[in-house]
Amino acid sequence: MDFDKDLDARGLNCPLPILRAKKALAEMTGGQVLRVLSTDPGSVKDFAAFAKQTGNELLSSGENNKEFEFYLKRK
Amino acid sequence: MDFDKDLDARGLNCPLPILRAKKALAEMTGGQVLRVLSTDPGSVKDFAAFAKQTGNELLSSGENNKEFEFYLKRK
Amino acid sequence: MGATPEIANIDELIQRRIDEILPQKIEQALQAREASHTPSMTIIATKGTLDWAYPPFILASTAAALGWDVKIFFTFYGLNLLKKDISDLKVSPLGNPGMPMKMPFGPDWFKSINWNIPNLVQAGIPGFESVATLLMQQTIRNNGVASIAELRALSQEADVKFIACQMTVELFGFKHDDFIDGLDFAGAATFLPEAQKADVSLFM
Amino acid sequence: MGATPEIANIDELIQRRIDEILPQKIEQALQAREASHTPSMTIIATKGTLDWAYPPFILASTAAALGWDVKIFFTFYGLNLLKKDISDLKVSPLGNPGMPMKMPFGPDWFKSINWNIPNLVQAGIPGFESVATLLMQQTIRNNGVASIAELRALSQEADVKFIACQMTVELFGFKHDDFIDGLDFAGAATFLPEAQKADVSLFM
Repeated sequence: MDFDKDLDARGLNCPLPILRAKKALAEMTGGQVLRVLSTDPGSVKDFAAFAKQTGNELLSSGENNKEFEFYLKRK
Repeated sequence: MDFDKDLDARGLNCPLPILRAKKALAEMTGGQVLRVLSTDPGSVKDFAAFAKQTGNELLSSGENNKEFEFYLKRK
Repeated sequence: MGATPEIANIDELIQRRIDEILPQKIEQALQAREASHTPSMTIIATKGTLDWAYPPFILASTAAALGWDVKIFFTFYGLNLLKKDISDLKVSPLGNPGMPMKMPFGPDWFKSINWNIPNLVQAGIPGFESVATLLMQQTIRNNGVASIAELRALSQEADVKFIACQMTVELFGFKHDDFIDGLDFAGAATFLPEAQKADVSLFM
Repeated sequence: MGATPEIANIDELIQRRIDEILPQKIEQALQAREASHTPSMTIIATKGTLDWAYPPFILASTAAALGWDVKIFFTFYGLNLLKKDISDLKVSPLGNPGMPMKMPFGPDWFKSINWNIPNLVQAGIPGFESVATLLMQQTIRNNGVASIAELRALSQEADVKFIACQMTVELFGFKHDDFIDGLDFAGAATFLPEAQKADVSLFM
């Protein structure tokens, strides 16, 4: 999937991936896509909740070899 | 400013100035004005919140040489 | 008067229409209110040690990231969390009713020690708390967990509002200059109306 | 059939007016509800030391001064706060998970001592708690901070309702006569419905 900005949150624990994602989205424009990489297993549920609460759509959420990949579309 | 009752809450700390003011107002009649003197720097925000919640209007709130002066009009 | 029955008809028509439309309008109004409502949280932070500093800052910064309106009221020992220099925050395993007998962080040899039986053993080790604090700090770093200073800065950056209890400032003999910038100094009367409006209110 | 278009017109008019007026009426009703609502708070007070006695009584008395409806449920060690004689409430730095390593009150020489390293020193000083308690009491007086007895009396005067946990009374072997007047003795089943209705509910 194409994305406009990349955020490497691997090795970081809750709540840092969410906080960094919020910050990254704030610097983007509406409709742009942020990719987030994370190794925190809690982040799967956390990014779903984050998307629901903030209105930034979670386009996809996947796992590959204990690494998680999220695509968020800025509101 | 004219006032009907005077409350010296100098030297007292939170929550005493608010508690004393509430008590003083309870003994007054609608429209009467209570003057409160205080040295607690937190009382500036606290009396604003008190007025807003209780409906007793804060006619004025001033500072003079680390002493605070409040005029409250009883609801 | 031929008009009367007609008016009665109109009245009946109005009532029928209101019965039809009202429930749906109320539902819409409530939903619109909810949708436009910004979630909010108030926290009373009362504890001043390294381990207990985490809950308020983690919840506050995360809520802010979710777009919530967050206010923390720091009172009693919690005031220590607002000092410019918080590098001296410590873990206090002794007398910490929530801490298990074995240390949950540090290297294996450290974790395997059964600290609290007897408690005196733990209390008697010179510098035990320094060791525990250092190990917690290292473990935090090694596991990608944010430091308190970092979480505090992130909270402020995300517009979490910090209110310092002025009464405690005086009680403990602090000066406003001991604290970081951007604080409000106020009391319980300022905090309570905020707590009233908040969706979540927690005492920590 | 001349009546049909006329009624249809009237019906359309009615619907349009209802659509116009309703949202604003509903908003008014919701606002009136909010405005006439008496804020309320319930607190569970579980701690029985001099320092931790402050949060429940400060928040309760302040809320009462703001016109709130307040209830405190005293349970476990919190029950000590309801005893007739509370002059023996103590600060206990030992076993106080929220307390930082240095004492936050008292004279400078006292505050500068790093009590917890080694913790044994603190635990071993005969009468340490008496000293800490005395210094906190003095500091409280010198700073125009209310005493617990004063805040408790002010809370009762302002109609804060005190509920004592009957189960704990039995557990600790207290007699009703040990306590101040004006208490309700009840259990969690009495407290919970009050907490449900409360705007703010805190566990301290």
